[in-house]
Amino acid sequence: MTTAEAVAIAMLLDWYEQMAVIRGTEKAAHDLFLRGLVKGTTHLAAGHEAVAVGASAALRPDDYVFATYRGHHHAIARGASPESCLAELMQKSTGLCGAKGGSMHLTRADHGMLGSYAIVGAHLPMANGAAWSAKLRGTTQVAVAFFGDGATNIGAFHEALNLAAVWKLPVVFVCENNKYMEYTPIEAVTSVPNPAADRAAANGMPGVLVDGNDVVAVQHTMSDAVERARSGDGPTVVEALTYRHFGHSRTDPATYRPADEVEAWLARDPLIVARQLLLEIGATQADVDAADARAKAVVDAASQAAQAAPPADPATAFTDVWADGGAAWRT
Amino acid sequence: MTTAEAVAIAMLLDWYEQMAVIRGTEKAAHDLFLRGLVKGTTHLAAGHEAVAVGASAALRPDDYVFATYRGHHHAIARGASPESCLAELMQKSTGLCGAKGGSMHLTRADHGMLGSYAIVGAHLPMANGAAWSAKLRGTTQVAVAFFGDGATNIGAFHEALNLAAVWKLPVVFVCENNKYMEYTPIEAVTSVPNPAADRAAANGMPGVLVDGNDVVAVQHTMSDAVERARSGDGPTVVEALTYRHFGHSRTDPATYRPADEVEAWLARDPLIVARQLLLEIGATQADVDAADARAKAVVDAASQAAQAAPPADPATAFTDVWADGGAAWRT
Amino acid sequence: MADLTTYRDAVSEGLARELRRDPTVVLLGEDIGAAGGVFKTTAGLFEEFGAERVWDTPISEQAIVGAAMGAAMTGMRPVAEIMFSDFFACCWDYLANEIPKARYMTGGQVTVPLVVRTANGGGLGFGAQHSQSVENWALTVPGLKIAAPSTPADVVGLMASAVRSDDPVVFFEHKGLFASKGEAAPPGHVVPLGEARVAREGADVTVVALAATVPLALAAADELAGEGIDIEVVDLRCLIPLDMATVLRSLEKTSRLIVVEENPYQGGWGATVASVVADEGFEMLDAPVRRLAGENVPLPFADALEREVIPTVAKLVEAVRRLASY
Amino acid sequence: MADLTTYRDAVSEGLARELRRDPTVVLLGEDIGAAGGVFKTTAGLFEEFGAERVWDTPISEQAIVGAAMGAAMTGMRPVAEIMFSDFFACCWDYLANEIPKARYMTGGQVTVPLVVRTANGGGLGFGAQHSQSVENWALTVPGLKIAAPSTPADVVGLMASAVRSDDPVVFFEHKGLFASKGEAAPPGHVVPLGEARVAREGADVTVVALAATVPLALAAADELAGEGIDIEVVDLRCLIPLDMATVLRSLEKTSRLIVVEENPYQGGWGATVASVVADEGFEMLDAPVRRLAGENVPLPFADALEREVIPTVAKLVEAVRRLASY
Ligand SMILES: Cc1ncc(C[n+]2csc(CCOP(=O)(O)OP(=O)(O)O)c2C)c(N)n1
Ligand SMILES: Cc1ncc(C[n+]2csc(CCOP(=O)(O)OP(=O)(O)O)c2C)c(N)n1
Ligand SMILES: [Mg+2]
Ligand SMILES: [Mg+2]
Repeated sequence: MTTAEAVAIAMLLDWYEQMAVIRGTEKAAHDLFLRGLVKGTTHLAAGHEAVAVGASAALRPDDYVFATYRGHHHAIARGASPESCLAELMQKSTGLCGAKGGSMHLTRADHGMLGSYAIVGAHLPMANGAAWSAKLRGTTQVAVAFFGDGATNIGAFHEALNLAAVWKLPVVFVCENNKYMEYTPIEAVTSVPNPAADRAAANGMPGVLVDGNDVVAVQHTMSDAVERARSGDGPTVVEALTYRHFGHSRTDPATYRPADEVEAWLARDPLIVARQLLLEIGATQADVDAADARAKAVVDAASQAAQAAPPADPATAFTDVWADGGAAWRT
Repeated sequence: MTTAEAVAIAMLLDWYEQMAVIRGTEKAAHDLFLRGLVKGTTHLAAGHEAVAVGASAALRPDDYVFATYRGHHHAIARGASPESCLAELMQKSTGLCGAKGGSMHLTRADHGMLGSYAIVGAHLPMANGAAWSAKLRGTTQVAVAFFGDGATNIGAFHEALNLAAVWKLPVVFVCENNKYMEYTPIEAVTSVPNPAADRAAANGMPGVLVDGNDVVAVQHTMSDAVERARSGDGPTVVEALTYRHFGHSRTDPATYRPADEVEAWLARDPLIVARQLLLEIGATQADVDAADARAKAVVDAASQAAQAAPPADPATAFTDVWADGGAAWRT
Repeated sequence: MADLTTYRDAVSEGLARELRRDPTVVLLGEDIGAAGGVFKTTAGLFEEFGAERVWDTPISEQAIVGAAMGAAMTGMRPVAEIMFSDFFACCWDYLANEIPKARYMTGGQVTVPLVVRTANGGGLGFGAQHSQSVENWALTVPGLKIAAPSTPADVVGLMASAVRSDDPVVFFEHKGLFASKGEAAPPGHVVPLGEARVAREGADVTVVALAATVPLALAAADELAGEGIDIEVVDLRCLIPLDMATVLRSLEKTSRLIVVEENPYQGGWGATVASVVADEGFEMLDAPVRRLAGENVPLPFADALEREVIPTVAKLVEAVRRLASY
Repeated sequence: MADLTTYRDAVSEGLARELRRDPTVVLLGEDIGAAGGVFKTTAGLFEEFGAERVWDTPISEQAIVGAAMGAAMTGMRPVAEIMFSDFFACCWDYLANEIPKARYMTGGQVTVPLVVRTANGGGLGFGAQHSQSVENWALTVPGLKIAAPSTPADVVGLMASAVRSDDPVVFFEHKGLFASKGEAAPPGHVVPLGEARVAREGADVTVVALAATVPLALAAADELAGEGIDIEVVDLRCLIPLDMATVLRSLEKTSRLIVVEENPYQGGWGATVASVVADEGFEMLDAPVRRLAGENVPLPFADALEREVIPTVAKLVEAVRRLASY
């Protein structure tokens, strides 16, 4: 084995393990929900792992990421611990956002993961703003916005793409096309076959399709787009084709999806795809098993710790409105 | 002269006269403003006449039209009298909207001219709604939305195009590209060269460019688009290239436009273009002069009558909030 | 005793009745068709009325409400669903600047008979962007009628009035009430817009409530009755038209008034009610006008935190106690 | 006597001072660059600070405010202009759901130090969609600070506080005041957010005003003084933080209070002020709490009609007269 081959294996193993941690965390969240320990709404990203991990691998630590209510994978890929995520879902004081955000608003600002937003499309203009700021401050940071296929039909999407192109901002717009909005197939409500990529040209930028279940493909495509952004050549739309393993949100059994479609996509589970590739390039089954085991250990410990953590303190309902930490609105 | 030739001349003379009436009305509005008789804001459409008249010629009386704050030409082309328009601007009780709308909101609902809207882009979804309604009611009516180049960068534009395509609505989106938003060249803030036409493909519909100063070209292009809509083949984007003769609004001297650009466009004044064509196809100078004279008479009479009309009655400030005619909000 | 039904089913029942009655009624919104809506409030309608009456849309709130407006101007009676009321912010231009002004600014030429329905309110752990009570947003805009039913029968009765109204109506369905039960609406049930209901008679304190705060006030009433405090609960049902006559009549009896509202205190609808009371009801008042409202903070995710910032029975009981003993 | 300047020039002066002081301050908006803004409130800034500090945008209100938000989260202090406050409706999601909630819902991880400036208010014949006073929209949303200056010096002083604030601030510039004159702000002038100003002392009636209703109240005061009615005018300056202490202190002196506000009565900010007064100030009141507000109708175009529906000096004089003699 050459050094290059060894490095490739190590790198892919690392990505694989990150994906396994995300998958494990999503499964844990689902289990905790079934046990009544997770309330409110959750939108699991199981199936989308390769997008988060592949994209993250193409970014620098100081780059910016903006995600949606389906954002657990992005938070974890950018360094939020599974424990803090699960604690957030379980309304614990150790939650990533102090249990004030919940599943839909995971944020790890000190790692440039600037938030998960629950109004479809709203964060694309924000990503522009972060990219604009980088440009103004003379850094070479890049901003990435992740969003769903459904978000491509909302006005903010169009406004964001146009401004990004006009100002040549270092931003990448990444659509996770999982073929459905909540319960409606995206093709039923969209005027073009590729909801994101087919809109790129209308805003003077390249639009690229990528296999969103292949972490290596995502990393390659994202590297190109990020490089383009970083070197001042402007924004790119990347449309990653993927599929969610669970329903839209915790209450959705997803019966609207044809069984054979589900089956075909489950066969192309990003973890399976990566595992196959690992074995092809020379990793051993033992390597993979060890990664799985490490991931399982992380997730199990995270779940235990999150369960054991104290609940959020009701008094914190009155902190963090203003920069002074408080909530005073009058004299 | 063949009958066909005679008909062509008569038709173009009619269009020419309509354009002359609009131009005369805009000039009258400008004069009345300079004399302090028109208050508030006005956005003159002088220069854009061929778009309104050519489009109107391609429509049936029962079709629907939605326009912007720069909408005098569309109101008049759809049958609003110059007198009622000038009276509206002068806050007279005989105003088209009882002096409650003003220049920006000219409306002639009984002629299918369903309003002028002053929030950029807002009326495109409304035009969809009228087209959808026609479809639901089983009529063959078509809806047309007129808007500026600047409106193509707002979210509602994108949402409207997508929905129109998905629902295959009988609607035509007509951009009057006059190269400027208020004072900023549209090219400075737009990611594609043709702000409207270049966005059509992103929403699965044809986008067509047309010389917006040539009333015949507009009528032809619009006839195609309207026919397409009427026969159930869905929406079209038409981008008409034109130029405004005045500033953006009454207070704008438009000094930001290069002199040679203004000169070139004034030489292609839609009235000049139509006049040349008329003479080419066999109309006489006397025909044209007679049309000019008739238009002048209409506008002069309109201006006199509007000036002589009584002012709006302050009591009407409290009518027309609700369908019962009143404004009661509580018991 | 009449049949019981859920508030959730009452929504689809109310819509179904109007769809059956009037062929110009059409529905549009995200996932409202075969999926029956994310809250199942349009369940069964696609099956009964088909794709020509129940239209699935893209995620395009402006296109949805804008299309409803254009259709309403041209002979239809569209009922648009905005999935969560928070998303009014994505089509606010239509609700604030277009729909309520069209008739007025055209000098009466245009009529916009539409309904915009939406799931409003908190208490379910949906977090800051899916839990707001935004009926006060609608109140800031003259030209919209505003309904917010608290019972299944009122859902049906107010829906009938809303759909038949030639004025635009914003219709708030409270998320926290979907699972609640009440008497089913009798056939042909119509509740006029702008008529408050005295949900419980009482002599000591008037409690003015709306939507989810009505059952909350009734629960407080039971608890307070045990202490000998007898409250009258006024269910406003609508914010516009606002039935101040019923409120002032109640005040005449009780001389004490508190408003209980879920939207934030700052800019809440209760302030408008309180300000009318402090003006026209001044002479009747034996005590300050009070308001129990949402706190002036975003809505937190965790239940324990959310309870801190929205009205609860315990908070209302305590507030009424203090007011009664003033 | 100090130099006089216009309210309009004070806006650009206030922005220029902050642009000079802090390199992280940047402006963005439609036609604000070489054109100097449609109200000329950014005149000269493009010339002084260049295209790297003053950014022209497309007509994309969501992209504008969204970009300001993203930039504010990452080290800049953007000041976004929304040309007319009515257009807040086109980016309301950012003002209602995103900006004011970002800090809270991330548990304090994110700070959004931005200003959204806008031309607010009526009286100029701009019609239903360009004349609204929408400071009450902003008041419905916890998490926004709200400034609305009435004098040139306050424009500069409040702008300084707004730009330096680590909280998001919505800054309402009243269209009707742009041409008005007042003393120029001294160098380094800073007016803290949330401190009301007693614009005129008086003993008989407290008049609570904001922005354009402040000069209106002062004009009424002159007229009323001739009749022996001595009013105290409180200029709130900000709605959030709301300086109720100053209002209640004034009420203590006068025992009578009227709010004069341009936004509509229904859901107007005066209702929140009045409701606090009717609660905490109850014992001080010798008369009903009154409000003179915009009528609950859209804004009509014709001057004669518009005067009917917005507050005027004559209406305030009449209202105070009745209140003083209650
Ligand atoms: C503006 C807005 N409209 C509607 C919703 C409700 N909603 C939440 S998720 C969702 C579907 C989004 O689909 P997509 O963008 O494809 O993302 P996915 O959930 O498939 O990841 C909808 C309609 C919302 N959150 N925001
Ligand atoms: C949403 C919105 N943003 C801004 C404005 C202010 N405004 C009025 S007209 C105009 C320029 C519009 O340009 P364009 O669409 O090209 O139309 P034109 O005036 O050239 O006919 C702007 C920015 C507005 N009315 N609505
Ligand atoms: Mg999707
Ligand atoms: Mg233009």
